[in-house]
Amino acid sequence: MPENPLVPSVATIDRITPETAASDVKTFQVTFDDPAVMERFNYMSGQCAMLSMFGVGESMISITSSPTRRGFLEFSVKRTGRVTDVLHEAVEGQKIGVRGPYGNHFPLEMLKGKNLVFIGGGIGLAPLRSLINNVLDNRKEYGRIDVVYGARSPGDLCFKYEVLENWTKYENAQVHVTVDRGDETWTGPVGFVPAFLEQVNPSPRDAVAVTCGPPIMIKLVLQSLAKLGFTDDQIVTTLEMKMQCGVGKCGRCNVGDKYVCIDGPVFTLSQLKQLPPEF
Amino acid sequence: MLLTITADNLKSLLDKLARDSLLVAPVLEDGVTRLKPVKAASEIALDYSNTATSIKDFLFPQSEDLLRFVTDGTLSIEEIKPERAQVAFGIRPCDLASVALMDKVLTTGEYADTHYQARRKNTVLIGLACESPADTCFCTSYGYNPGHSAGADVMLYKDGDQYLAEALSDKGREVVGGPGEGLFKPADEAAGQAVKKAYAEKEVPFGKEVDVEGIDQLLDNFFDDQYWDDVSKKCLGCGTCTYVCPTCHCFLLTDEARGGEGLRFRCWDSCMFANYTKMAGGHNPRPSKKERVRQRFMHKLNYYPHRYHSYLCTGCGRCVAMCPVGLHIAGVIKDVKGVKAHA
Amino acid sequence: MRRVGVFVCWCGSNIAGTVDIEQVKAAAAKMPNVAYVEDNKYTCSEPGQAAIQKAIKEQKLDRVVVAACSPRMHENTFRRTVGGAGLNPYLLEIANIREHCSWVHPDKVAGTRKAVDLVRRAVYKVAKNVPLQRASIDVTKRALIIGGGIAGIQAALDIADAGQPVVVVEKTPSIGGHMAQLDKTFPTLDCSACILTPKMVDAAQNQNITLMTWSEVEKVDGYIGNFTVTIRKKARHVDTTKCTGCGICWSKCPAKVSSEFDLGIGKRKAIYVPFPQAIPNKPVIDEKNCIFFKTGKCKACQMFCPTGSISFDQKDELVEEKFGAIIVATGYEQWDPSPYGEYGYGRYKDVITGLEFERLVNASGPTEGKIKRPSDGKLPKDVVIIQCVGSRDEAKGIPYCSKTCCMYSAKHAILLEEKIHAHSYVFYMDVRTPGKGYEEFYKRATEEHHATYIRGRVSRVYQKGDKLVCLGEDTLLGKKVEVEADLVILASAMVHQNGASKLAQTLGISYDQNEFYTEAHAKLRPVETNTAGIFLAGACQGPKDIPETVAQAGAAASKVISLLSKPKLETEPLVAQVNEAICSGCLWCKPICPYKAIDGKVVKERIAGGKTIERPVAAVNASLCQGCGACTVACRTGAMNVLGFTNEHILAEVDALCL
Amino acid sequence: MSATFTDHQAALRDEVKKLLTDGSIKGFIGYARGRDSYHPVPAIVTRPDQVDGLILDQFSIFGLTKYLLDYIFEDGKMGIVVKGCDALGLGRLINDHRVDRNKVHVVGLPCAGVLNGEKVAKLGLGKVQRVTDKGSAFLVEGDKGSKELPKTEYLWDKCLWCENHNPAGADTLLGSEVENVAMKPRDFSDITALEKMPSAERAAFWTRQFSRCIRCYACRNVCPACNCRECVFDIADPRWVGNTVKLSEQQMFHFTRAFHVAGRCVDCGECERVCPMEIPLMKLQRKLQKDVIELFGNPKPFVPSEVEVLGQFRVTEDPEEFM
Amino acid sequence: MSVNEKAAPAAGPATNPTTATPAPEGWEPKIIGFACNWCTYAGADLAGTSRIQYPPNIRVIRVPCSGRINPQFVVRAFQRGADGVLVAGCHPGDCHYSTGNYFARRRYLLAKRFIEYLGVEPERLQVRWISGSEGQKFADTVRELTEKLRALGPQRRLRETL
Repeated sequence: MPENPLVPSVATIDRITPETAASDVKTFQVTFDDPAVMERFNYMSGQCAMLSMFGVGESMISITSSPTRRGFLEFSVKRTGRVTDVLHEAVEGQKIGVRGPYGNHFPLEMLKGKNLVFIGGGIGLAPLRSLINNVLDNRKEYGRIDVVYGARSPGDLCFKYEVLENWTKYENAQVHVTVDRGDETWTGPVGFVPAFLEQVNPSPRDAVAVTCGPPIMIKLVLQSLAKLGFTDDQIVTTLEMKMQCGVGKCGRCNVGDKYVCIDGPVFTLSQLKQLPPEF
Repeated sequence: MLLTITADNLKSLLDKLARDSLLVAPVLEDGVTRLKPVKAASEIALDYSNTATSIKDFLFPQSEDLLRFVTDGTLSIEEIKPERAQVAFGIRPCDLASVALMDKVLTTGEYADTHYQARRKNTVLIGLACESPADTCFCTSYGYNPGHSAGADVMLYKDGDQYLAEALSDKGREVVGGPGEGLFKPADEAAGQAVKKAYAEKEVPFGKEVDVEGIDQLLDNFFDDQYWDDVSKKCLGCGTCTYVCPTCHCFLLTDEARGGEGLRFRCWDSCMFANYTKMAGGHNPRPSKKERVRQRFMHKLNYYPHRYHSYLCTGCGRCVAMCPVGLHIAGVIKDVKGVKAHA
Repeated sequence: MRRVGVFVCWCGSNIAGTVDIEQVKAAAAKMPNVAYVEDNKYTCSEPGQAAIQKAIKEQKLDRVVVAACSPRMHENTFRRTVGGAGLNPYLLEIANIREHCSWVHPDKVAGTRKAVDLVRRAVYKVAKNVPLQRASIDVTKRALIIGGGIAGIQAALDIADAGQPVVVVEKTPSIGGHMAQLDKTFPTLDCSACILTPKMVDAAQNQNITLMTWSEVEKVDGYIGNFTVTIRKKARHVDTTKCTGCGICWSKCPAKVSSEFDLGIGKRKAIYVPFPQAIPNKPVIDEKNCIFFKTGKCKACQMFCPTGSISFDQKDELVEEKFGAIIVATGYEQWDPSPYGEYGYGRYKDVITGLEFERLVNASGPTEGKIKRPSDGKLPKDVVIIQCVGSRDEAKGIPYCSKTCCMYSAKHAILLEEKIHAHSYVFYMDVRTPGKGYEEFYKRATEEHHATYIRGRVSRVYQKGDKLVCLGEDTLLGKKVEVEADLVILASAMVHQNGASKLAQTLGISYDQNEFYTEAHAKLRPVETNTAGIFLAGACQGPKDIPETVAQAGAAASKVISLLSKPKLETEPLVAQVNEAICSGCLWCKPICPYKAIDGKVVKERIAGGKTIERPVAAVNASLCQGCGACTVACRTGAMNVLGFTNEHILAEVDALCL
Repeated sequence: MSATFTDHQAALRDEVKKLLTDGSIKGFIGYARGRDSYHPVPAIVTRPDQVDGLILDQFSIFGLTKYLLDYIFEDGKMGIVVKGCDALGLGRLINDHRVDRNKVHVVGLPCAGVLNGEKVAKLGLGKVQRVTDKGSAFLVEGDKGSKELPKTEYLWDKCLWCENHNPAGADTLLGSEVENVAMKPRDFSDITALEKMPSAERAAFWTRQFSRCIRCYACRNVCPACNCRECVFDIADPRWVGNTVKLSEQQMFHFTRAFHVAGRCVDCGECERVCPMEIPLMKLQRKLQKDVIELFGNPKPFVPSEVEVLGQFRVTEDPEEFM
Repeated sequence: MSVNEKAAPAAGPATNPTTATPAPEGWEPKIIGFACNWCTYAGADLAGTSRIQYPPNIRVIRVPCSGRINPQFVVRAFQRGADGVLVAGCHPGDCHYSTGNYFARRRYLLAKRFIEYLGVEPERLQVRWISGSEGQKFADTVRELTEKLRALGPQRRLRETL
């Protein structure tokens, strides 16, 4: 394990799964080459890791696998820039650098025993997937589970197997899926996530809502949750900001005096309201 | 224990230090005095208020190698450790104070910056009290003073044609007792204390103009103030303030590859640059000068104090002197107080 | 990661002889993105190409590097190969390890090292290649032929026969060119006029052919399929629609000047047709020599013209025409042998050039075919013919062989003997007769017509009484030779047409150091130029005899026909492209573009805060752009790029070569 | 003796107040007092109540035109005060299609030369009370002393050879035009001296200069010719110049910046003036100017024109050295 | 990495890279050539087909036109360790694109002087018009440049290695 926290360890991409029809989101299953590093890489749902494409740079990506399933890490990555471009061109067996885990995590203690509403949009489901699988792996410890998930089109839905089949098999768990625009194959609901959420109408009683997705969706989901009667303490969400170091040194990802990389990315809405409204 | 050293002996000491290790000292070159490695004491400039850039250049260099990688088919990563020991001479009190502020960020918390740590460990700081503070200096506003020695391993105070010296750490004592052996003489304690006191009480005129008191709290509810809009308009968006600042420590990581080999560097970055927060998809959470200017001053005067309980500024005055458009922290402090006073 | 396949060609021993193929392969295998390496004896051969296609499929290659000969040679070949295997043809790069390496660096160690570098360059570059698509543009179904000699006439007839309209621009008053000046043609000795004039008439009568004589090309804009050509129709002062070519005007014209067509041996009038069979058989007024233009008085021709065709006010006219293709058939000039002071050309009237002799021996020439020597009109008995006058003499700036002189000199010897039983002494350096029936023809000259061939050069010609004494050396016998001749014929070199380089610049085609136009490939593209849509026919490309000229004209015509018969043209996608996101719209690229392919446009964009703004950016017209990339350097920010030669490509290549 | 800038201060304030009040401009770019009398700083005011903060004095050197880029996508006009040299910078921005002249209200400031605040500050005259133009000198009266300062010594270098004392095409002119003559001919002797050095010595000179560079980009940000929407140095792919401050990258940076401005530089000298490390950046630009003048027969390459020197050529007149 | 000395440390002083140090044993100059496709590249091809030998020190990058050759490419080549750079295109008047080389001529008249001004020996950047028929000139140019560079030694002024 490198002494310098900025130095990644070598890992191998074992499997690449295209998630979307356009392949602009892929899930990379990764293991560290050094088993000791793998062993020590203890993470919690909601945490991130810095992926290195050497010669191009690094990108902070949330870990989408659940810590309950050990031995590998999964990252679902949307192709958005230079680093993710080359990551998307990677082939199975290729070596990359990984360092982390970074940041805080979803407050499992706070979720225990509660009814849970997971609200995700597009690739925003990635960190939630870690949490949802984590929760499902300890199904008894939680109440009713509703997953509200939307994407722009049926082709943009990620983790289709889990979303459409696997998660629905669990007891007292429901998955509600919507798309902004349907197509000839789509028979499910059509509409934006916030409005759809209001239709699903989850009860705020004994519930915690966890939401993750594009900023505009989060903004509207927060409004809808408020309408549904969720208080700020019942809402957990994540922030997204440019990062370089991931360890609270490089200075750029702060909102107020909080660094998203070490103090975030997970905040309750009441915590967020303590912070400045912008970065 | 207070010591004295003659100017000639100091030269001998510096010559020795330059010979035995990397000696960094103020050098006057093309009208600019800045810290540079020197080979002999004769290269050193002593007639300066402060150096153009600070000791930061040598503890947290503008770019430094972090690791070497080889990617031909497989991947190997070789961590690079910082270089050899160095002695820095002529560090002014404000810069000595800045080191403590940098330490808080880079060596505390869950993660330590091992490069910085190693450099800190391997650097002897020889401070030099200020004889004549510049008209841009305002260290006293933060409670520092021209004789402030905290952070120095050895502190020197010019006293007539000799120097009063004090070794303040083991590293400092090693210098005094090692290469400095025979060059220092014990000082008269009382006279020495008087010299120190004179430095500590030396007037810093601009410091009197800048009243920092309570600025951190004043800024707690200032995030949305119109002021940021007004003041940021003249910002040129260059990185001068951040790069000459002894406490600004933002950085980015960058790779450079030639063929299957390459290096990853850590380079200074500046919150004044538009690209600083620009994300991969093109979205920029701090899209205009307003957000960026606000960030810089809020960070120094509010966010950092919240986290680390001191201001991220030592009043060195570099930004006051060098900002091409006169948008500097002393002005912002005055302005905010003014705005708040009028509010 | 890419999956690049590297195919190293031996080119028989051409590459493998001086480059260690195994070492190149081993080095290539270690380069980033390289997934597969293979070598082939001849990569361009069918099995070689098949191997590439097989590897693309089996190895799932997404990029290909061929290390072989120059990309100027086989880039297109391999693009097709790669395309045939389902890859985009532009995902290919060539490493030129033959012309740039194995053929010039005999040191195998250094050569191999360089070959590895060149392969690395290609590997780094190809990694940055992206699939490119060809675009299609319209084709103007009309061809322009510059030059109305036999090459131009033949090409025009062939194109017209295929049903495509064609315009022939000829700078002299008549089509026909040099061939019209010739008497007999080797090796068959049929009369030049007898075979040429029917073609001239055909050309004049063909509905698809427009002849623009006394005209010159002034300006050429545009690009393949879409040339816009400005043609200067020089003032003829004769209304060709009214003129019947009756000849009264020139018989009445009082101004006599020496005839260019007869090379000064005969005279013509100021209003004239260059030769009796001229097409169009309508005169022009030579302003320089016309008495009216010189003095303001005369107008005899106008007075006598029965059709009122003559107008002294006519001015040059500039017409703009659109063409899809251009054939350059501007021919050659005969070199003026005056620089050879020792031969006395210009000093002694009876020293003449081969072409002058053609006029002298021609039945329709100034002497009506009687070979009267210029000085006194006597028929010569002994004639010295000197070959290689100018040709193959670097000192005279003509390093090349003019190719036709050996044959026409033999022809002259035969004609002299046949017509007036004169005896010819032919001084030669080598006799070159590669051509069907050529060697036999030369044999006839020596055996049946008793020409005396002397290997050696004439060192001096001087007058002795009414004889011209030719001093020379027979290098075979190693003896001095002295021949007293009545006439000396200099087989002077064929050189480029006057103004060839200027026309080349107008057209944007290249020419060699002898100012002959350069073909796109000496062997494989002999009638194309490097400028798409412009073709070459005849001696403008280099010395040629008639059969060769006619063959090339046909070839050029067939290229034009196939071009014009396409409904649309596919364009090279290697053109400039603007990254609008970073373009400032400063438009400094615009004045740089030689094709006027860049203009400004306005894009709408949402900026932070949600506002929609409009801003100017540069826009490239991809069908005008030829991909030179001069604009890219004017672009400070790098928003302007040339596909296939992007900044990213070139920086990667520099990096690769500097490793 | 011509009026000093300070003489126009009141008129400027009145004008700006009027323009802001009647809504013809939405903001004005001018000067305000800096940390002392010698360092006026840019000021951008948007409300009439801010106008009294605007100043004009004989030290007002800063070329303000680059600020116009902050407003190109906003509605309404910006006002700006420009001297002759600044007007060239504005011309640069307009010719580069970056600024729409119709969206700028130009207040012209005729200028007989600007005092070099850096130099004058060192004289210890204290807070400046008054500056008077004495023809060949400025009389500077401060609270700690007064001195008559010869123009040839105390003006900025560029002012000495300035041939653009009066800003062309202003919407409002402060005062009347001043005599437009250069105090001395444009002087390239420092460039020639550098050219004459042996390669290695010259290399050492530039190495020393560039090794001071901290890559703050102040030179770029102030330069009216460096007006790209996205600067090449900020573009990550392809990265022309690395982020590290290795000497070769510093040199690539300065080569590239200088060459991008070649034939487009308006000779305002702001890059060199704002450089916190005192790198003699104009020695790069003026070398290029000198060569442009000598090679392409363009006597004034610093005056923006329809097509700049590198956007044109002359077939036969351009020197041919590459045969 | 190629034959090279270690670069100056990232922090602090830039050591003077021009301080003459002798060329390493077996050092051979590395020349990057930028050649326009239509003339110089063809000229180099002709040198090949004519078997005109020249030193193997040059590696040619093919570009459409000399007008495409950004002076920044040249500096980049020096930065990456080229000892010499050849920029070559069609003779003036012969440009396949009519005018590209005229722009190139202006750019390189300036750039060549400017690169020299920064302290690079003038011999290291060679700009030449070499036509498609001048295989011999191409070979001669490369030979001449190689010999000059051999005499000058390695280029260290702009070079940087990782």
